[in-house]
Amino acid sequence: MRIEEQTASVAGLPAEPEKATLEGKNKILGFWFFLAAETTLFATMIGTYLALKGETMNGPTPYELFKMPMVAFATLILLTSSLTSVLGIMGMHANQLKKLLQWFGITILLGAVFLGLEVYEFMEYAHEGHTFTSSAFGSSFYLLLGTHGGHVLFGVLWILGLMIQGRKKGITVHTAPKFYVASLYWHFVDVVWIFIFTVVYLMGMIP
Amino acid sequence: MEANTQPTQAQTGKQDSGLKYVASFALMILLTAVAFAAVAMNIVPQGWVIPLILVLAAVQVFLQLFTFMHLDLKKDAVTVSFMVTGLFIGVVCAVAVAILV
Amino acid sequence: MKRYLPAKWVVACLLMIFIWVTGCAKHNMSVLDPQGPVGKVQLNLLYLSTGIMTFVVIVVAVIYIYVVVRYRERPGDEEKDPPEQVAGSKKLEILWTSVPILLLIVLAIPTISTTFTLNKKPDPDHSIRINVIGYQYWWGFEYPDYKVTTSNEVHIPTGKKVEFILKAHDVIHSFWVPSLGGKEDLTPGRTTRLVLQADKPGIYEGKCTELCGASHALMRFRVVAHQPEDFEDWIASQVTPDSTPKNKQAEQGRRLFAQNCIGCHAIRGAGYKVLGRTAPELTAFSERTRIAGVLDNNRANLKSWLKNPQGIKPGNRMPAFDHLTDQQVEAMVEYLETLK
Amino acid sequence: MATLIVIIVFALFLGAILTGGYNREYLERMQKSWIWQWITTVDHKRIGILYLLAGGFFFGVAGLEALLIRIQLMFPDNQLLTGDFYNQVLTMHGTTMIFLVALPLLFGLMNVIVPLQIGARDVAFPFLNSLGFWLYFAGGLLLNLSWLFGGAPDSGWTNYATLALNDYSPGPGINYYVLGLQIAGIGTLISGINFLVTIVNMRAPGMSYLRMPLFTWTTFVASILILFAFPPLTAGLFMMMFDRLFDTKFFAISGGGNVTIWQHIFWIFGHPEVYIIMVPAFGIFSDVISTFSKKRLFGYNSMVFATVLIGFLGFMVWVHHMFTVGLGPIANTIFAIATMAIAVPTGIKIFNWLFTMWGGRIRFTTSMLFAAGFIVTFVMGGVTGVMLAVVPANLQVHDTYFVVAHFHYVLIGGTIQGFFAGLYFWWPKMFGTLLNERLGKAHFWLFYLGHHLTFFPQHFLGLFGMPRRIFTYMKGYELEMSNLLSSIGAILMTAGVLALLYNIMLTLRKGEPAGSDPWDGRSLEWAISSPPPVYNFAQIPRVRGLDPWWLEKYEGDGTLKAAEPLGPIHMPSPNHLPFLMAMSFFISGLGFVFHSWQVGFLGLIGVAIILFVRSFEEDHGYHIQPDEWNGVES
Ligand code: HEA
Ligand code: HEA
Ligand code: HEC
Ligand code: CUA
Ligand SMILES: [Cu+2]
Repeated sequence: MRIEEQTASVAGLPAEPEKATLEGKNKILGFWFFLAAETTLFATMIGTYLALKGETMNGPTPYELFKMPMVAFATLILLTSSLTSVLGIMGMHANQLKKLLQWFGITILLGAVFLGLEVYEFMEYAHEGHTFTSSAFGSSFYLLLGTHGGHVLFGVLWILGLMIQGRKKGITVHTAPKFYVASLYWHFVDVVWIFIFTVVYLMGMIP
Repeated sequence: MEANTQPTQAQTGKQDSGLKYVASFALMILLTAVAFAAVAMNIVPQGWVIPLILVLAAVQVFLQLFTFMHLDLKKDAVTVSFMVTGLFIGVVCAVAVAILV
Repeated sequence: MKRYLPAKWVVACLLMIFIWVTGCAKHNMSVLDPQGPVGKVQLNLLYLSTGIMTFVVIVVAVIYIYVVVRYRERPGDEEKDPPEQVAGSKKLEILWTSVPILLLIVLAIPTISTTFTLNKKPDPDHSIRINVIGYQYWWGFEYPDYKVTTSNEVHIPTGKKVEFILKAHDVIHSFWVPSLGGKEDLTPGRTTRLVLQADKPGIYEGKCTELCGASHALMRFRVVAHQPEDFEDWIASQVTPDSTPKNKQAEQGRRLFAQNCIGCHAIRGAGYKVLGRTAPELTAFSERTRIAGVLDNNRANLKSWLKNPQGIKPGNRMPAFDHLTDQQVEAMVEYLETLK
Repeated sequence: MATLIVIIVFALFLGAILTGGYNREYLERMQKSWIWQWITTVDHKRIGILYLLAGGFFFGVAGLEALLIRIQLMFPDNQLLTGDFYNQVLTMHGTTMIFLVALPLLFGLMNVIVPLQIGARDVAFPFLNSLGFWLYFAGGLLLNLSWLFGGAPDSGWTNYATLALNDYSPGPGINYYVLGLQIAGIGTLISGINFLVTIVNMRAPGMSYLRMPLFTWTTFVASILILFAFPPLTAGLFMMMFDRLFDTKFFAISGGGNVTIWQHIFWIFGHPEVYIIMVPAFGIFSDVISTFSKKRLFGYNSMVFATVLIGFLGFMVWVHHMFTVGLGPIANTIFAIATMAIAVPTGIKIFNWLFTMWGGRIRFTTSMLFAAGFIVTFVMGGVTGVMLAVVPANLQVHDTYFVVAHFHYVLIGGTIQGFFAGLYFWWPKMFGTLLNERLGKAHFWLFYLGHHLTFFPQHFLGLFGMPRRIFTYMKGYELEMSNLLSSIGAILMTAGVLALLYNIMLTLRKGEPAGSDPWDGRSLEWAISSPPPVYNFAQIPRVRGLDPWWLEKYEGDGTLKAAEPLGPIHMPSPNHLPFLMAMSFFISGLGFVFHSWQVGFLGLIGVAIILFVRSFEEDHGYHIQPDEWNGVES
């Protein structure tokens, strides 16, 4: 793994350590492609949800169901976590492991709170007779939201694993791409949420 | 694996600035709030609410891509074109599935 | 050196096959022999597109044969310099981009206009409506204007548009009568429409064209087209069917039918209190030309159907009645084959 | 289920006993065995060969299924395979051919050739490359296991709901379909991303986008299609799986579900999929035709442009499979026009090939025969496709043998012949020996004529009113003769495939040595020895133009210019995790097929553990020193 020439460097580390090796560049590009692929995955699920959201089988409709204040709060949390994760990357670029770990730690903490809120929300819905199997609306709702939630969960575990690695190995041209890619992932999950918030929740509020 | 046609670009000196992130974060919160308000309150004409909130969401996506995710139109042309293609195909498919059933 | 002339060989072979297999089908099941306006319009489009496509294939084949013959490597060529490395030609490329576009426009215009005309709803005063319900693996037909139901054989008047309103009971089926016109799917949870018309009286074969299970291949039906007067007669005979047993054996059959079959099947006008709806209606059964769409309607076949429906139509929803004695089965056959 | 576990454990024991008992050296001995080396390989050339082996095996299986179909349909009212069993054979034939044969065979060639063509030492992610293969193989295995345990899927390769739901397909068959394809699909997506990154980032200096050989270009475009088409399939398969296993209501009418959604999702994936398996073959033909015509590809830039356009339009046409669903004339005509539009870029390609041969010096090797045969066959198949896009005509011929004829013309005339052309073309590069030309020509003629005999009459079957997917037809409707001809043709095709198998066996035993450049090739792969060394290029080449190797031979001094000094070459180390991960997926899939959640989750936990382990693993690889080389190439 040859470290390529660099013009600027911070404390012995290239300025953008995640792109310093071909391996790192490959990883980041490949991950972008993966995110592009995920776009059509979520698009399919959103389309399915839009097609099926009217099929409530006499269960509660989106308008009756959704708990907007809570969802708005969850949105705020997730947006904030996007900011904290990018601040972590800033720390990485400055070669400050502690800052990186701190911000990443806050990020997954926020992620966990988001998940907690979501689980609580789903339990409420289930009480009102809106479950994965109650109707086509329920199925498509939980598939979309569940897939997103699953992504958040995976992200939390993944970043946790990376933090352990970061502890052990520090910021190197080998670990930097991993941090970077994880933060890309986190932003992407956020982007998806923006759409879910708009298409599922906000549009669900329009009777 | 040194075969590599894209030698690292000289760093343009464009350093990360926390301020930029915080600003775009604030903007995103604002946009979300506007969307929320558009739906909750009667401030936008009926037929315009959905287009408006979709546009607001789209703006946020681009904010994320180009600030938080550090995309650069020139340096990452390949990446940008893939993301745009993915979004385009995704929108076509989602709209078709939603209306053609 | 052995000569290979792929193109000539292929063309010769294809021509031979073509001559061999063409020839008009006489059984009213061919797209190439339409019996109504819809089928004719569609066939004309097929011909138009075949014409354009034949032109395309011939152009390609001519260039191809020329190139393959003219530019093959001949003995002694190895020593020569390699041929000129041509990069391309703007003019040619414009030519073979624009000509196909023109051809496609010629094809697209009638495609669009025909698609829209075929989708027009017919004038209710000059057409009749028939509900079609697809079941694994049989067809139910209802005439909402006449309160008549039948199955597996649908009767229509000639010279009149018929609007088929298509629904599926269980899985997706597709309604196709090749000699009358194109098909349309029967999708659970949706209602679709298909407008067809027959010009001449006759029997037209129909079939299910969407894979629907084990006996998809056997989900056949028939369209019987009558002169309008004959059609009125047929409707009248359906409104007041003759379902009384003609003799003692048939009377026994009627009773056995009540014990064994009425839960699923219906015979109108026979005095049954319940009428089954999950199996083909059997009113006026003796007038049918086929049993279950696959066997000729005669007593021997009906008997074997009752004994072993699964052997004839694998996976269908009618159980075998092998606990009945031969005599009992015959009684039912007698009854069914006298229903008019 | 239990049977399977017993078999696996038994096989392990047997392995231990046969190799000298289980002791401390057992693992070590295993690691030295060739099986282990192939399982853990991350060399793109070896993985390519694995793809060819697996794809070839499945081609045999699916081909035998095709033969069964043709035998059943040889005569009217035949009673050999009836009802549900026929549907299983038909479904597995289509599914296997599309997912486990066409794409993997092409992947095999891509894997071996694309890195060589762009002057790279390996693909971007050797580990993922191996993972992609093993996932594909695990998925394929799972799918085909259905024949042994519980019955194969029987709802057609399109697997339409509601027929595919529990109410109408109660056995485990469709579960195999859903899970098998899900696993294989993940593998395919991974491989697609891998090719994309390889092509974007690993090109040798000077190899700009517009100097890439066409096979590389088409690999690139096909990978883009994979990238955007497989995720919708993943989503759709999830829905189908949840409906079948967990009683959700996506497609269940009783719960408000909608069956048309499955059709949309399937075809949003399905149409790009047929181009995914067509486009790489276009690339093969481009390389083969220009090589054997001794001419540079005519209109290179427009070829590239046309390929990209085909790929893009491929996403905008899926409704042409659904004209009879009743989506309304507006939707139908829009998609019809988009479909017809694809004829234009495809035509550009056809004429560019013809004009590449024009003025050239055409050598009819077997490879070139397949390429030349392709042109006529594919145009015939393509134009019937355009006929199918004419909505009113489609209503008549949809779901009849006319469609079967159309897609076998393009699939066999295009994809399969493309693969054969590529196989004869690159076999010497892969194995260092030449396939026998006489047998090759026998293979071509039997297969080619057999193909036309099989599928040309099917156009007429469709027009005479024969629906597809039927296990029997009646006497007296003019269908007998064409069906008989069609079945005879299938026998000819079988003979052709057997000629190929014999040829391969013969060549493996004593093939004529090929040398590094047997065809007077044009692209970089012909500049290195056959088979290439593990590291491909001792020095990464510097590319000076289109057709770089031809350029060096005819305008330079016949040697590649190096872009770097000689030095130690870094190689990735072999890894067994991909195989383990695929096996975990396989076990998980099997568990879900049989509603055994414990086994299912156990497998998934295995996957998670392996992911974790991999994340912490640091692969430093190893270096090959300059003095270890067996000579510098040409
Ligand atoms: C390799 C795979 C492959 C390829 C390349 C194609 C190529 C095309 N296909 Fe095909 N198709 C399938 C595989 C493929 N198809 C399969 C598997 C199915 C069935 C799935 C199932 O139901 O199971 C199917 C079904 C199918 C249907 C649905 C039929 C139905 O079920 O009712 C349609 C309808 O429009 C269609 C159209 C086309 C068109 C327009 C092209 C075009 O891309 C063809 C373009 C090529 C040419 C036109 C020839 C060259 C051009 C010229 C020489 C220029 C001049 C030409 C003109 C002016 C016309 N295909
Ligand atoms: C790449 C794709 C591909 C290929 C190559 C083929 C190849 C063949 N296909 Fe296939 N076919 C499909 C894809 C393909 N098919 C699809 C997608 C369907 C639709 C399924 C559906 O409706 O759901 C279909 C459906 C289909 C039908 C319609 C069935 C029906 O609707 O009822 C028929 C009927 O004739 C048929 C025939 C054949 C024949 C005779 C071949 C021949 O070309 C096969 C030639 C090959 C061989 C004969 C192999 C020889 C084997 C050996 C020599 C043994 C070696 C053994 C080992 C190595 C183990 N196919
Ligand atoms: C469980 C329900 C069931 C019962 C009970 C049943 N049938 Fe059927 N029957 C069916 C179904 C379903 C079909 C349609 C089969 C098909 O074509 O797929 C059918 C078809 C038939 C047909 C052919 C109909 C046609 O339109 O051509 C006849 C005749 C028939 N049944 C007679 C009988 C008689 C007589 C009995 C009693 C002894 C009987 N059935 C009992 C379900 C039943
Ligand atoms: Cu009903 Cu096929
Ligand atoms: Cu298609």
